[in-house]
Amino acid sequence: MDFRITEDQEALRRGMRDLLTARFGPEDLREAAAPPGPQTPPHGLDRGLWRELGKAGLFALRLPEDEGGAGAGLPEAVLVFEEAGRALLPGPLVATHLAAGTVPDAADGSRVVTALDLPQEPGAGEGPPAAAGTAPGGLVEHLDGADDVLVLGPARVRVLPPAALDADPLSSVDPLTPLHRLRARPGTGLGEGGQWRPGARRLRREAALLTAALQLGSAGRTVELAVEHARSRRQFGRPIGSFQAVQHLCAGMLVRSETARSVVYAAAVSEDEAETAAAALRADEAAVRNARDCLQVFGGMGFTWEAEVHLHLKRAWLRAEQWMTAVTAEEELAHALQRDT
Amino acid sequence: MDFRITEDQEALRRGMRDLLTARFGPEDLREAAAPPGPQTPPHGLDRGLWRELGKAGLFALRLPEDEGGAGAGLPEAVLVFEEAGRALLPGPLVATHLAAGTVPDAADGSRVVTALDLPQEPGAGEGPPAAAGTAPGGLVEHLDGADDVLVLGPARVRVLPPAALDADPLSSVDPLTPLHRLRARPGTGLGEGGQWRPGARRLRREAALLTAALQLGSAGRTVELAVEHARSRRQFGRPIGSFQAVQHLCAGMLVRSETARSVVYAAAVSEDEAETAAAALRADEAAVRNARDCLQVFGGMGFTWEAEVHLHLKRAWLRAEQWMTAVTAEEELAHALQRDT
Amino acid sequence: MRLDRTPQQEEFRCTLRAWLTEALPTLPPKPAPSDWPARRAYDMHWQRMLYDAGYAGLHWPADAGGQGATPTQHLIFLEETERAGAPYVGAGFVGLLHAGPTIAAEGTPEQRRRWLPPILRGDEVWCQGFSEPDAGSDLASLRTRAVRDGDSYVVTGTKVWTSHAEVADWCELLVRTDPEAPRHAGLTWLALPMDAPGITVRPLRTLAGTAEFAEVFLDDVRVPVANRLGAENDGWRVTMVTLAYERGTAFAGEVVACRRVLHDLARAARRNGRWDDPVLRRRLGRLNGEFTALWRLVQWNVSHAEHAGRTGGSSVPGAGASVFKLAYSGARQELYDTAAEVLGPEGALDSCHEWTAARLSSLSYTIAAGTSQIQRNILAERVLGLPKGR
Amino acid sequence: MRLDRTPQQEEFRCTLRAWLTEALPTLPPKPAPSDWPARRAYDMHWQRMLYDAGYAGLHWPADAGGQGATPTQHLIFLEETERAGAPYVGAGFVGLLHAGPTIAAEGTPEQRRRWLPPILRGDEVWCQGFSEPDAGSDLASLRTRAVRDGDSYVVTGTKVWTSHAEVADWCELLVRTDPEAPRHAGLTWLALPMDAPGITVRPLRTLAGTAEFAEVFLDDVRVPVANRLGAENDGWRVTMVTLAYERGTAFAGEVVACRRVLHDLARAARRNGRWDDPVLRRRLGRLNGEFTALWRLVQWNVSHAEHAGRTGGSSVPGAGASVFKLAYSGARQELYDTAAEVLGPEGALDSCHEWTAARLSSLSYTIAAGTSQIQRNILAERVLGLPKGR
Repeated sequence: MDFRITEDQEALRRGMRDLLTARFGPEDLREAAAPPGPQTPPHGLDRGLWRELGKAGLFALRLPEDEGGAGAGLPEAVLVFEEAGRALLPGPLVATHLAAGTVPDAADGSRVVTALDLPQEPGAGEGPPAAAGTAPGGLVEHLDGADDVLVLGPARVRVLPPAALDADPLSSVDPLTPLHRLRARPGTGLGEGGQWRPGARRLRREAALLTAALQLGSAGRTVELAVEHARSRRQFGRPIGSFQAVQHLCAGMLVRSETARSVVYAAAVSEDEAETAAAALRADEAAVRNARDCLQVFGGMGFTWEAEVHLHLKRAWLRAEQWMTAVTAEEELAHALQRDT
Repeated sequence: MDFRITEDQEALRRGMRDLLTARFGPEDLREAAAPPGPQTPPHGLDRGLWRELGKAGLFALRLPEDEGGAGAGLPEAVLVFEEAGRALLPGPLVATHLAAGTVPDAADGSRVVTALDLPQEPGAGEGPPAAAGTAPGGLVEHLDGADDVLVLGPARVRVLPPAALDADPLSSVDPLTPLHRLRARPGTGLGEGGQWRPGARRLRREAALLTAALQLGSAGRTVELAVEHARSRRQFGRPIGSFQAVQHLCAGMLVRSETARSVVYAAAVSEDEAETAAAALRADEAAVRNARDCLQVFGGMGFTWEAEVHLHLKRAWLRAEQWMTAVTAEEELAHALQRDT
Repeated sequence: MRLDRTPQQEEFRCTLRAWLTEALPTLPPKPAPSDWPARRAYDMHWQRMLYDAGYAGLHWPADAGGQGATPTQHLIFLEETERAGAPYVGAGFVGLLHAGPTIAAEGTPEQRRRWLPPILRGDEVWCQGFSEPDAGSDLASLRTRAVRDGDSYVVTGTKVWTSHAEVADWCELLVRTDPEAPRHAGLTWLALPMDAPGITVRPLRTLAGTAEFAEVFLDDVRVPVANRLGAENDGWRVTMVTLAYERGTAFAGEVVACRRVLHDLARAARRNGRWDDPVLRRRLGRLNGEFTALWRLVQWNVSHAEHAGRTGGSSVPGAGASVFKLAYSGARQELYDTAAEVLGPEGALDSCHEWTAARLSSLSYTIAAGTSQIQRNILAERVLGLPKGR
Repeated sequence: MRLDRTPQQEEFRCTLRAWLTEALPTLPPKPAPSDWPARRAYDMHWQRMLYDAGYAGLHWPADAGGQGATPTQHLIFLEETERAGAPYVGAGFVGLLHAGPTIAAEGTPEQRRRWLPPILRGDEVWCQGFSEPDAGSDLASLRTRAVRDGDSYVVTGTKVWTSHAEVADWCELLVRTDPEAPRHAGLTWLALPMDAPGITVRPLRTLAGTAEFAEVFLDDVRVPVANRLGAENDGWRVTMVTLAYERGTAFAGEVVACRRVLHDLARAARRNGRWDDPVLRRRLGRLNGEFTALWRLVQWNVSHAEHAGRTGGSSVPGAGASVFKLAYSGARQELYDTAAEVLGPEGALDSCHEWTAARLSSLSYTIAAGTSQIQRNILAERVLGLPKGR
């Protein structure tokens, strides 16, 4: 057992951080998020950046070397996704990464792939997918900006063009993640043809884990933001970070991000179902609650649109609803208590 | 509207506080609780004190004046029960108070009445009461020390001698509140005869409210204890109460006790079902969580048997399981959201 | 302990309710949230209707042009207007609830004549210039300077978190007139006309995407000495006099509104089937208990404020106000987090849904008007008497 | 990032497991919790078995008589012994985990020869005399005085929260030798023989009703100067050297035990039907996620401690230890609160039920060995680099 980040992994992580610092730093994030408001349509994806991410291996990372990948594993993917989460990089990163072996040109960042999580796989000729309605699977991010949609049924998976989805845009709470809602209308064609392939279960688990890595990155970043602010902001003649009330908020944030980190990394190594559920649960909670506590530390200063903090909270809300939600994770973890001893 | 304690009510409350300070102050409480341990049988009730309580009107308070009572209402009862909770007075206070109009000599404290809360009223000749098993109603406090048992079915009520209950003692977590557990055995005779009378629903609501008043008193007392300790205990060269971490624990305790107070008093005036549920819920939470926070403020000093704090926590745990539990209260309050608008 | 209303209170409620039934349908349509001039016009129209009906300045003393109503009547007013769906005080907030009462308490007869009637009639809008970028929780550290020059003060500095600055006629301004004096001792209260040269207003977008606040930049702005309330360097006391004029009714209307939202949540949950999830249902029940308690706490605080008013005291005890604010701000956030559960992702992630917008704006409740951390300090030190933290 | 075991680690585990399978059935029956001499005898018997099998002082350096095992091996040891239901370290706690390593690090050859072997063999029991009634979180304010008199120190004062004092042979004692020096500078570490005249031990009942701790009154107790570890007035450093010798394995066995309790809770809930309540079931699921994370955090900390040990560092970073202790103490309390829900009132209110007893004792976890408040201070100031509070 040596549960530490190796030097190679650290180099990979640092490479991604350097790339993102140069190409999508806090200033870029703020600029991308402005102008705001429900009236303004959210920005499209930066295709140039997407290709750079592809070149840096964000999507191809786990492909075999003879397919242009790095032959890396989930732990490496988790580390680079953590960096993406830290920078609050927008886009269907998880879906494109998962599609890299399936969709031509996804691996190098030439194509953007989003995903649809279907709780029920429609049989050929059947009615609408059950996703439409109230299930989280009814939402698709970046549909307008994507070239393909990876559709995950409970067991099988297929790829569709975005136009095949009958969906309405909604005004996403996250200004950098446009959302579409599937319409409940028959004959959308999702179930037609024979292009369904197996492997959805593994992909869904990996999607949950990589989303947890994004959340972990955000949770760690909001600790940094809170600490920076608490060090520099002065009230009552001293830095607010010298007040125990603020110190203890920050300490609680650190506890959340560090416990989440241990289980997110471990799930990447173990690839265990229940451990992935634990990773999703802890990382979602760390991201959401850290962003809220960070807002509290910032006080009025964090309540403006220009501050980075609210973007973390909104993205954290959104990611928490993607793939494995808290209810599913808790039930899975309860179920696991009966299984093994 | 004048939602304040009147002068008469204040005088009543003060009378009860003075009586309890003289007859059951912190020293008496500590002495009553020692010696401890699961091996030692809990103390019996102090019959002399019980009669004094009767003389002071704790049980007869709401009886008409021509029946030896004070003709007072629930608000007055709530105030004196709050004092009893503050002193952590042991005994089946609620049951004896509720039985005062029914059981001869209960009103003046000559007889001690405990209660059994039956979720299902047994029909004559039927099997054992459903209380036995896992329901909270299966527990009876102070059975050995009581002269009578007030049995509450869902709608009807009757009085039985303690010997009629087939019950085993258990080692109560609260050293001052011995408990018996009903045995699930047929032929206990609880349903026999025709002595069932109506009125259980009102009694059960009043029991929940008076129990909430006891909890409120305890919650207020643990605020006092925590504040006293935080003022006098010094570490790092200053009172620990000057540390924000301790200050904010105490502030949170005050918020709990004061919000609980408003709804406990209001439920005494309105006699509303849902408001009583809110009172039970808030008061139980205030008592339990305040006792725990008080323990935290006391640190190691509160972890000894001699300290009063743990007795509040244990009593709060016990009272939280009596009459209206959190599940029932929450479901009742959810139900009320559909009812009125 | 009485929760029933006196005959006078009941009559007040009936008359008000009857008037609301007649008056509300005559209101023009609600303006767009981003159209500030239209919002001002709408809010002032409503204020004028209240004025004409005799409800303007309900809680103001009669000698200031108000109705001298008791806190209980004010509570009934807030309850009834909220239940009837009447407009909120909106752009009239600072004038009616803060600047006005301050002027009524501390102004000269001339100042009262000049400023109070237009507030009551809905003719003039006030905003508040207290907070600064570096003076938030620590208001007394504010640095906006005012230098006496003949009959004027020359004011330079930056104010922030100023609501309605774009459409205000006046700003109640707290400035530093003596930089040498101890923090609280060198401040002065001025009425700043918002059309004075040297004022720049920059709207601030909040995290909810709306422009609720503004920064106000003051560059050598001349304010007549006659616009000063109270003595020079006595501004802290002047301001606190009114902040202490709290009758327990702050947020009372909002609690009524939250309780209505809870019923709406239960209805929505039953419609979409989520009601059958005991985790969510019990969470709603728990919230119902919490808001029931908060509503009773409002009544408790108001009754005590009313009694204190009758007997010469002037304020609800600090305990009541801080306990309520702490509990309410947390409960409101929990309410809209629960709303997100009821809605499910499709609603919770839709920023156009009113509950999602409310969820975002609820985040300010543990920050604005004294953070929860400051409230806990107040409770610990001023109410519980714990030794002062260092 | 590797979670699998090396062949050597796997072999260590297999050998240990095989030994445990044979050894455990030979243990005598467990003594009654209140019979301290019997508990000492039982714990020392087990320690002697470990010694004979070559597992005593597993994590001690080889030159101190230990096995020089890596932190990972120590973790495997804790995991396996817990899984097999082996006894805890019990009365050997202070000797094996604190006093022993301190003596190994700071003692003279003679001191090491005198005190270390009896600890490893289970011949002598140590207790700890650090805390005092007025020196809890603020240990450096301790006031027990030691005055040099010839070849002895004469010690007077009161120690509290001393486990196993009734049955200990030695006490590692922290005393003040220079009352004039700054708080941390005047302290000295002494080995106190518990049979010295002038010692009175008074058992303390905890809120759980058991006598886990004692007060130790010292009245002119003579301790030979030869029993001093390190220099006079250097006791703070001597003590901290060992406290910093944390390899991330503290509470590791308990986490394994908690995870087993979680499975037991699920089983009990299925048996009594409460499993069908989604509120409770999801709470159990959430706890499973929390303890899964905690177990991985243990492995993370141990791996980093092991690496630090290999590369000349000596300690798991403070972040790891404080993060873990904060999260674990809260999770353990939540675990036994949930156990009360699973049991229902009849079990939760029965103090004889092991989960109810564990619920009571769990209350000390946010207090003992550094309160949660102190841990948060450490994280804020030492790990996050926030400015020191005042």
